[in-house]
Amino acid sequence: MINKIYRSAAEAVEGIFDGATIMISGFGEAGSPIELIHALIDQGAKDLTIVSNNTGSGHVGLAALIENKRVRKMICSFPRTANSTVFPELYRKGEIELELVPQGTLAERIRSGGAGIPAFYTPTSYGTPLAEGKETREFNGTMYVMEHAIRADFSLVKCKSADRYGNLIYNKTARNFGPIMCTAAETAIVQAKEIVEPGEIDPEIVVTPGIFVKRVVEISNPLEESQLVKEGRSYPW
Amino acid sequence: MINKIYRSAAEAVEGIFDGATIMISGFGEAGSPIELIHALIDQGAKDLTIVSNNTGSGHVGLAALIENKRVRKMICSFPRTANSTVFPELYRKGEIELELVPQGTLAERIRSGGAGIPAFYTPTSYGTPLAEGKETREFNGTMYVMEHAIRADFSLVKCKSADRYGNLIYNKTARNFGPIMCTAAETAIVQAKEIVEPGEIDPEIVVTPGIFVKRVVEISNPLEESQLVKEGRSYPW
Amino acid sequence: MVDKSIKGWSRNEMAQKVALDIQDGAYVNLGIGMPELVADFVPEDREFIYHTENGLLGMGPAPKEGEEDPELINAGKKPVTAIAGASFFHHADSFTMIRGKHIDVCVLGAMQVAENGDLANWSTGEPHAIPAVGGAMDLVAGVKTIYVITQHTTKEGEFKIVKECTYPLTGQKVVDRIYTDLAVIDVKEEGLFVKELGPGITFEYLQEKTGAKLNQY
Amino acid sequence: MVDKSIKGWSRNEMAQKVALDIQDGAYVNLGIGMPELVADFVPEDREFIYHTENGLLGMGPAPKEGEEDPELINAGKKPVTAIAGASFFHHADSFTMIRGKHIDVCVLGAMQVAENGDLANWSTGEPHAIPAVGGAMDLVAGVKTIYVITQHTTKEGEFKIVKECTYPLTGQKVVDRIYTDLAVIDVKEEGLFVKELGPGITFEYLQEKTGAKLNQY
Repeated sequence: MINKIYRSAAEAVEGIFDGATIMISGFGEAGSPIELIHALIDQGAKDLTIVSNNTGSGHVGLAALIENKRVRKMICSFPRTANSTVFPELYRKGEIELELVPQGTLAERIRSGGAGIPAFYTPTSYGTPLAEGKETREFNGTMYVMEHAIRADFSLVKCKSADRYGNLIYNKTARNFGPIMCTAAETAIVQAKEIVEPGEIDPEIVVTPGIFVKRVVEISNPLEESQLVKEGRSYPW
Repeated sequence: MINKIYRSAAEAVEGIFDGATIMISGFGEAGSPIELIHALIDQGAKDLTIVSNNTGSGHVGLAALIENKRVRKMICSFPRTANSTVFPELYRKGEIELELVPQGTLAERIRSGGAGIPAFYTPTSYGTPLAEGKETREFNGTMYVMEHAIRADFSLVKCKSADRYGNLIYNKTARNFGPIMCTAAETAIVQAKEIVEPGEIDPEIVVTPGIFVKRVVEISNPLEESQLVKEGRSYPW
Repeated sequence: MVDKSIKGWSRNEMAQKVALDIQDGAYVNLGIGMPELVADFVPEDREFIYHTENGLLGMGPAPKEGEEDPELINAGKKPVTAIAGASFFHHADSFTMIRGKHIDVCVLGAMQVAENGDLANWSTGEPHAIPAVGGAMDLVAGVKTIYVITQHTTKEGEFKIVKECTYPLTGQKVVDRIYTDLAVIDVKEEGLFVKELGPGITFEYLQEKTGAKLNQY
Repeated sequence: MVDKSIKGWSRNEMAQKVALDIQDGAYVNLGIGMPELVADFVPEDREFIYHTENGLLGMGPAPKEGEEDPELINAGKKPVTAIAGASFFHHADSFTMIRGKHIDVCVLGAMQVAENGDLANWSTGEPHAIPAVGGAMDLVAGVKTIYVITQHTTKEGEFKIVKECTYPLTGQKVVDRIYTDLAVIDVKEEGLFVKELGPGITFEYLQEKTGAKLNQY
């Protein structure tokens, strides 16, 4: 019987290795898999390349992973947000690398990684500093930039409901990067607010088909990042 | 008030012009918008380029459009199926053009057309006759073929439910090319089995957001292509 | 310094001008900050559908206090609501809407706009700044019509409408129209054309406050 | 002509051999025709998830008579069912599964297989044939493991396993293993290796029926 359910976040992140590339879902705190990230901090893998839209806030979740010096390089579109101090400090000190990618190009590079498309052309960033050093090409009178797919060894994703096959549905704008990150990783690891029986998620409304997911763990009461930031908490507690 | 609802299939296909490129959803009969196609036959536009996975069967729907000499060129992956005689006969006589595209490449070219991606690389068809004359390129030791986006002037699509904003959901494997074809046309025209009030389709399960759809018409009892073929019917009746 | 005796338009008036220029039924993406004000001035006989690039079409107004959902937010990471007829989708689909030219109008702020429509609004290029681009480059590359809403000059009185941008570009030749406190200016192939002057603003005064040549229709 | 006194495997036995070589939990795409038989021989302690490229993961067996739904079909356009835990999706997402190397095994028929793994299974290249490729080229380019199931020779006794394909290719160097009525043959960098001989089949007999050099492990 296919059963992708893991008993704990700690078990779900087993095998993540030093130097791995990891995609982390979320747009700000919405969709950020905070329990998986904390389990990854406990697990100890370092020298990581993280692909995520932001760099976390306060001293929990992704910001804590960075603060604990596990991250060599960030690939993201918007590394500074409200209450985001950890990344900017390390970046100014030259202690962390940044590859800045326009948000839509980031999404399409991830989607391409999952879809077996090694490269594509986009009008985004043409003529700007973010296109410097990149191939450009004209199609039908418009100039485009060639961009390469991104793939990851692991993805850490948060969703609303999952079943033992790895089928997922999400909650509102917490969906964001989750579905495409599941497709682009060798091993997609997902925390779900609830695990349900196969068939309870109508086949018509599945957002991430189980084929894209390797591990699922139920985290029924996930922490709220903004609440922890407000309380001034730091991970590890 | 935004209202994309049209009163009849005839009104919904108004303005389709001679020489237009039209995408038609469906995989065989599943998802084929037969009432819209028949309305297009009545409407009279000719010299069309049709993008569709197959070429229709019997003498109704897409096969009837072809039989009535409205189609200059087919872009498809599988032009012969059971009960498909119209296209093969015209093709052998040299009276219709064919651009044969692998099914996944067809899907990705349409998806790219809708997503503002002019071209991409795919491993599919490398080293085969379908890659002849196309640019190839190596990425990470594997060879790929460059493929261009396809866009259309119109798409004719069948779905299950729609609202006045053009939000759509589909039925089972009749979904197939519908969602991507809506994105890739200037004017996506959709026949729905039912039109519902905004909000009746849960925002979490919308498959085609209304932004991709221009016209919607309710066809509550669509004809079944296979039934018509069995009965030996021909359109126009 | 800006001459305080010169009136011009208020921020709300600027936003209202933008709203009046958007057609009924338009799909609209509003940038963070002053662009968000546009939603307060939609004429009663028009319906706009708001897109937010983090995965919602049919964004509604801010929720009542106490009804905020941290998983229902806009691109500025502020709580929002969803209208009846909204839809949620993932980021690749969201930028299909943007890059694929499905969105009709995007209203953005600016650091600089050049006379050829070049826009700079994401970075001052200072060596110690943390660069952050978000979806701005995708929006200007993909949305059909780009409206910029901005004060005509910086607080220090420096030109924001210039011959050539000195800040790093967000996109080349992308801006269609500029709404400032002093004027509405069309960006055309042939240059900048003043569509409307603010209350009490003369063409000559406007030209003085502008770092590029202005034309009259 | 095929010597009728030589026994070899039946179609069902061939399909069973394929099924035994697929791991528990595998995502599997079965081509039209003989490959479909594989689903009848899944060992009891294994669960395969079937993908059909027209937009269904978790395809179940054919429905009972009278319960067919023309909008629930497989790639061969035959009525099927969906298991609990299935999902429907559009064509671009379906081929993300294929091209993105998410599907573990594809079982396909063949017109010709070359000793280097080249596969021809979509066209005889005859001038008046209607070419039709469907998803075959995407499957062989994207699926991790490609198994071919085919009679060892054509009805006319012509070689199907050859030094070089004469028919138009479906893909280059894509086949991993060939299951015929006479043998199971691995396609390796160094050439074709006989993994198993059918009942009553000798290596010499097999070589006679094969248009490329066979190797013994």
